Amino acid sequence: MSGLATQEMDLPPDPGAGVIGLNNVTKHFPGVIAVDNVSLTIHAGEVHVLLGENGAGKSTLVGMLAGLQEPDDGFLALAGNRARLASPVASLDAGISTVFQHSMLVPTLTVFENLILGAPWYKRPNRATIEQRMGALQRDFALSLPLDAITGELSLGQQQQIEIARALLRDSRVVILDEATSMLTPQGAEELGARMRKLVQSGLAVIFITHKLSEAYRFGDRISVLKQGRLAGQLGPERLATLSEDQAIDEIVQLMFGRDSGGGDAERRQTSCTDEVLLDVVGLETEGGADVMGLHAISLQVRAGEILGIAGIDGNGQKQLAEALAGQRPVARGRVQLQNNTVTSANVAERRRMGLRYLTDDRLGEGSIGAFPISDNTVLKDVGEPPFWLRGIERPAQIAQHARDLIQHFQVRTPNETTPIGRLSGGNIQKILLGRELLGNARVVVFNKPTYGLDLQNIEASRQRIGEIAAAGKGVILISTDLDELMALADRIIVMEGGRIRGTLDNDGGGEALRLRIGRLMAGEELEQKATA
Amino acid sequence: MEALLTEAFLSSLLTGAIVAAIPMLLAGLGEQMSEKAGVLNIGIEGMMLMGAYLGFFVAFQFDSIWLGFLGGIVGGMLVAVLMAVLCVRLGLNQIVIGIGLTLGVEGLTALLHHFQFSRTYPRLPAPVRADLPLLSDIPVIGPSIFSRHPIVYIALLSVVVLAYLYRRTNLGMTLRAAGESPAALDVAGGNVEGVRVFSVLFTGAMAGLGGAYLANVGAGLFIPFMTGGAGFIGIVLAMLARGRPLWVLIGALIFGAALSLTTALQVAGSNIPTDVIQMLPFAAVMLVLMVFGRKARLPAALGISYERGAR
Amino acid sequence: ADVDTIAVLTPEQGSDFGWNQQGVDAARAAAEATGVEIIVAEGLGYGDVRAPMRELAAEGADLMLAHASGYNTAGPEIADETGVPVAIVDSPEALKAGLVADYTLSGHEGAWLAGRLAAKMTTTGTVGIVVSGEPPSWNSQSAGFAQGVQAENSDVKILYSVIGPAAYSDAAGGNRVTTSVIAAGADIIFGQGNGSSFGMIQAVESNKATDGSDVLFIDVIGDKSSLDKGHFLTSVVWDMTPVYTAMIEDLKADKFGTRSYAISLADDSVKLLKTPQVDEVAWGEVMAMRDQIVAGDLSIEPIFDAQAVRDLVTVSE
Amino acid sequence: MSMADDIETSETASVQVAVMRRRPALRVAMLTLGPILAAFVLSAVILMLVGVDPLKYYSYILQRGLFSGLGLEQTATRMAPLLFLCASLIIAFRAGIWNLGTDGQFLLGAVIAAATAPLLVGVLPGWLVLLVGFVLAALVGALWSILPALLRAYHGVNEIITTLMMSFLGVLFASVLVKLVFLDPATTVPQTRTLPVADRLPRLFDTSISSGLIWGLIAVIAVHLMMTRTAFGLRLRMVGANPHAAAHAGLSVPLLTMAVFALSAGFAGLAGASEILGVAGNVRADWNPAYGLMVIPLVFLARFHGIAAIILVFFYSAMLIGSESAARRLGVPQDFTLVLVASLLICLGLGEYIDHRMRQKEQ
Ligand SMILES: Nc1ncnc2c1ncn2[C@@H]1O[C@H](COP(=O)(O)OP(=O)(O)OP(=O)(O)O)[C@@H](O)[C@H]1O
Ligand SMILES: Nc1ncnc2c1ncn2[C@@H]1O[C@H](COP(=O)(O)OP(=O)(O)OP(=O)(O)O)[C@@H](O)[C@H]1O
Ligand SMILES: [Mg+2]
Ligand SMILES: [Mg+2]
Repeated sequence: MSGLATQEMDLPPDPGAGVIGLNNVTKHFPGVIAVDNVSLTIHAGEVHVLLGENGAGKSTLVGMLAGLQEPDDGFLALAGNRARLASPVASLDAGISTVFQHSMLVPTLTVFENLILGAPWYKRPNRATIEQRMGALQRDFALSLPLDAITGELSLGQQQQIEIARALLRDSRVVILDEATSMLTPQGAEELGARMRKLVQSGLAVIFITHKLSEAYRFGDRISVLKQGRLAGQLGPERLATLSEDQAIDEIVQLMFGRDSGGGDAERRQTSCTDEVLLDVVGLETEGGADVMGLHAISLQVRAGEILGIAGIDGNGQKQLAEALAGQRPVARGRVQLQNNTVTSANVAERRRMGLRYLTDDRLGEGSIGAFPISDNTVLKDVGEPPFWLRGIERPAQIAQHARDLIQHFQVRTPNETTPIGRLSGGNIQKILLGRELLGNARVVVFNKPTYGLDLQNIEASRQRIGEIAAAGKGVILISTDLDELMALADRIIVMEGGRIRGTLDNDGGGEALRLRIGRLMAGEELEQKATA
Repeated sequence: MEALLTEAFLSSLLTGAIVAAIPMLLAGLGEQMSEKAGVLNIGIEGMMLMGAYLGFFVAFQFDSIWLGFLGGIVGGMLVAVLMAVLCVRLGLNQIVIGIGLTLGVEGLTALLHHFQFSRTYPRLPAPVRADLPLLSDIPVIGPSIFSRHPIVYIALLSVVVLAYLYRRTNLGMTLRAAGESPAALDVAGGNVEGVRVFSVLFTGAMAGLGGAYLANVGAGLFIPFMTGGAGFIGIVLAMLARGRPLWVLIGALIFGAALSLTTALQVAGSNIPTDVIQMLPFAAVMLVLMVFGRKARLPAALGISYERGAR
Repeated sequence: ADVDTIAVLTPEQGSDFGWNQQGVDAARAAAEATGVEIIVAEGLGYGDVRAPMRELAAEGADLMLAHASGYNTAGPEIADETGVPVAIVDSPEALKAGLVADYTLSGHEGAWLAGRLAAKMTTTGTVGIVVSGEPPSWNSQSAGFAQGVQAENSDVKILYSVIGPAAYSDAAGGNRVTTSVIAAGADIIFGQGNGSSFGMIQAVESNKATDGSDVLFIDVIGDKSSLDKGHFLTSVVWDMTPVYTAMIEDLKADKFGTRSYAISLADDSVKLLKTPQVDEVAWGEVMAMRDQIVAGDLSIEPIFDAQAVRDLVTVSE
Repeated sequence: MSMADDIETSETASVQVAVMRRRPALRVAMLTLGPILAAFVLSAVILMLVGVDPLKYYSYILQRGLFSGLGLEQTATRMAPLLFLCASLIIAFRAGIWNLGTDGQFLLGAVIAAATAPLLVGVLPGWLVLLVGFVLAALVGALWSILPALLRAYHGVNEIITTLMMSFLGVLFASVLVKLVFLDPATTVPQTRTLPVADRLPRLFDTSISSGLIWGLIAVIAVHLMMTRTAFGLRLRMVGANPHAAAHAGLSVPLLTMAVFALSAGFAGLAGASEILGVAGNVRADWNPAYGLMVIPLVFLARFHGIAAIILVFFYSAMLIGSESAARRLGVPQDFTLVLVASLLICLGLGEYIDHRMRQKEQ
């Protein structure tokens, strides 16, 4: 704690200069200007929210502050003095700690080791000091961590706490959190918000990146909006104080997209559900393991034109369910029936041929092959099939044309179809995968977190497409951690917890009451228990 | 075959096992550090060979076997510097560069040997033995294990030192982080390149020492291609040891024993054809791989070069 | 036929104090003795030797000495193809008038004498044979040595060990195996190997026998006594000069390819080397036996088969 | 370990090559010829250190390996097994499998071809004898990779160690087979029966060039087209670049992995057969030309591209032939070619890095 107090003393006398200043910073990448002449000031005692659509340049800004990249033009200033952050070490020395969007912990090390990672190699780790300081953090920020646990075995939320703890242990002046809430439950996000508040109260500056506008409003003191690399506008503390949440969001959306959002929360979709059962799952079970959740007694039905939502905190078997349905995960017991055909033992390719599609949430890991051009990636699941292959021989012109059509139809932002897909932003990769799944004779489509990490505009477009799919008489399973999304799209919502179905609810548009019931189920409460209680 | 289990058989088995195990142990320990830090150091065979050559050259020129060991270490590290520059700094493919360096060193040392020693075949004096007091008097075990060249004890000691280093020090932690998640180490302020370069140089030093042992203690002179795959065996030992120096030692001893068994069985008058016996050690490794192979978890970033900010 | 140039081809450098050196040195000596030019092609490896042979033929060699058993398939083929006579080893059946002659060399008589000497001088009652491989000419010497030891004293144990894969240059392997054999009781080592012999010598120098005495080494083919540090007992030295000289003479007389050539104790093309370590009395007795062999009173049959060698040395009590 | 990432980098590298093509010819020439020149200079320095005139040495090699009729014939003949090995490695590397066991597969293929073909002469028509030899060699080569393949495909055991170990084992086993099983009873030297010169692969025209060259060229080009132009090839590359994506796309990663091993090892077996049925005629115990490891740098320098590999193999063979001759004339051991190849690898690597940096600077 004492460390944090002295930190405050060290702060520059001139608050106008801010802790960090970005002065006309520009960063080019092949073919794009990622950051274009941006000037920003980060003030101590403020949560500074960065907003912007996919590819707007937020991560690039973070990269420059974290010492991963250097600006091509313009310069950074620390406490008003021009400075270079040429490496992560320089950034850390300047008191900037970054919690990246993707975990930057070593999974095989213990929590303690991750906390002291980066210490000089010749120093003996001083356990007592760390323990003492962790005690202080627990008091001040409710951060409590098992020091000797293996990091990889902890939940994502706990892992994020380690990163935050690490930032605090370093006596930082600035803490950067890049899309830190996308992995968290609503409660987790709230806790993080409270922590950020405490941090700024103790005199630090926080930079917070999110795609969720209400979070920006609730947690932020100052909001900067980036658009295609440029600073589109800023809402300072004084201005924010005068706005209600809705007003603020309207204004932000205006800045981000240059148009009106069309009314805050998404409207609930008109249902198109029929009686025809397309997918019938009975008593499905899969083997669990040390780091995978097993499924128990999963039974569900999807009808033509129906969107079946699956809610649950990340890691409660949703992914396993999607994989078991797609044929990617062996089924221990139970039966899967697709339009009267039992497909329990069919493999991925056979199920796909019968019209079962699966959009993975792991875009880079399994959804695409980063080094391959976009064109190959658009036909990855149809290798050998006409019209792209004839008797096993590739027809490059056909594939290229198909890729160009897909790029155009889904408005993928890319130089051309020969670009390796790994170079696109997450959102644009997602569009290509979406396009790929909708190709041909889909009957039932399983979406796993289809809008995760997308910006508002793309989220809206994607949700629209999912609705269209259902309207076209196909069955949809929509797995999402975002309750708003489920409540906007789904006809029924299944809640999973611990690899089981905890309950199935009709989406009656019940608003807060429904949200609350889902929340209870997500926490593991059984429907019946609640009824008897 | 009745003659198995005689004192002669056991002595020759143990003696041979230790003598054969030491170079592989040194190589395996060296390789282990590289692998921990995420560098698959296939060039280790070349480092050993260079160590053997320079180790012998220096020992011969300065008439000092100890200077020779130093020379071996330097020789191994010279090749390691190339490996570090090409694979760690410049991020070139580790397997291909490793093989390339090994081939290059084979050619270079054969060339140098040809012009320097191939007419005269100078040899070093027989190396001294260090008898460990008391221990060396135990029958069978004593002369086999406790009456060897000091390098043998140094190699055994380094197992303990390394085990301590990996478990208890920041360096050990940094090494593991570099092999498991270099990006995480980098953003935490660690020096990925530095620690990887260090590990590669250490591998060079250990491999060079192993090579120098082969030349100076093992043979008393340098012969082209004399390492004959000991470095590759070191790679296998390191991969099977799951990061533990003790397991490298155990592996090296088992491998040494298998090699030595080929001699011991022959000495015992076994009638199995020699060529078949000689397949034993390799068959043993394959067996181990079949049984335990799936458990040989390797560092996640092994063999992958790290470039800041790239994905 | 006119012979003005011969060529000798060896797998390794002709400076190994062994097989290759003997081949090159003898070919030079024979060339000098018969007044012809010589092309030395050394270090050709154990792979495909056809390319250098074709080239030598094109360069005008009138006779090619293919001095490695690995060359005895390529040799006759190239002789057929180019018409240049080729001499090969270890292939007594391959004779072809005017084109192919064989010189299968066996030092088994010399090795037999060495065996007798070793059996006389061992103090532990155990001797060792260490070889880096099992080519026929080495087998015959191993067998000869073993027979000699047994003829002298059937109580002396003979340990036999082959070093291992690609062991010709495995000096460390030579050391390791020899160390093991010494640990198992041998105090005299009969060693055959190219690069690996140096490892054997190192082991002999750095280990004491189980009874505390010095270990002695018996070498073959070459004369390494210039490298000796007091541990050489003897060497079964070969000299191929008479063989090569006879070949050149036969070629000139158009008789090439009608007979095989061999080395023997009689013309000293196989002989034992005397070192300071040799016991004078024993040496005298062994030399007497040599004379008996030369006189034909004693004859030793060569054994070329590896399994037969192992049957000889296997201690079966 | 995911070697896939390595392959991925090489995939991007080949993308870079494509990019390079669009850049000024002069620069490309500089970036290719520069390093090659540097490699030769570096090797020249080493030659000078040991007292050999490098100019004399190089011109001798060129003259012997390339510019003399005899030399060119020998060069062409030497290419055959190397080409088959290139085919083997191109499949493996493009599919993300590090098959470092080609030496063992090569030798066992050679042994089986040498063991069977001479026995079949006279029983079967000549072309069928050769065909049987080649087919058996491919099967045996593939068989020898089955353990590493199973371990990799079903247990994820890294193939680098398993193939290396199987290679060591295979080399020994080949020797055992020659000494104990397929021994030619007519010779004292342990070797297989010899396929008569007349029954070997026919020679081309009036030269001593073995027609194995043609088959080797066909193999490399066929493999190149398979890997780049067919659905099967793309499937294999998918498995190599991202096995999770391949599984997600419905491919059977284990089966395809097995296929890669079988094909790669099969071609290594063919390489052995081409050497025996085309040139050597028999296998001697302890024979091991160790081409396998040697070809790896070449295939890599060729960026897994078939045509580039053929060109490199041609120059490398010329160098081998020339240096065999130079060994005798100039007293430089053949091992020097290893130095030259290693310097090439290092210099081209450095060149690529410099190019990479230069392009980064430009942006
Ligand atoms: N390493 C890079 N190489 C090439 N282009 C890059 C690189 N990093 C970023 N870019 C480009 O810079 C632009 C801005 O990227 P940045 O990651 O900053 O976006 P972002 O605002 O973080 O987007 P998102 O909301 O998707 O996270 C992108 O359009 C991208 O094309
Ligand atoms: N190695 C690279 N080469 C080229 N472009 C890159 C590279 N790395 C990142 N980029 C660019 O950086 C941009 C942002 O990438 P990143 O994956 O960070 O997006 P993101 O911030 O996760 O986006 P989203 O919010 O959509 O998930 C992309 O538009 C991409 O084009
Ligand atoms: Mg981003
Ligand atoms: Mg992002």
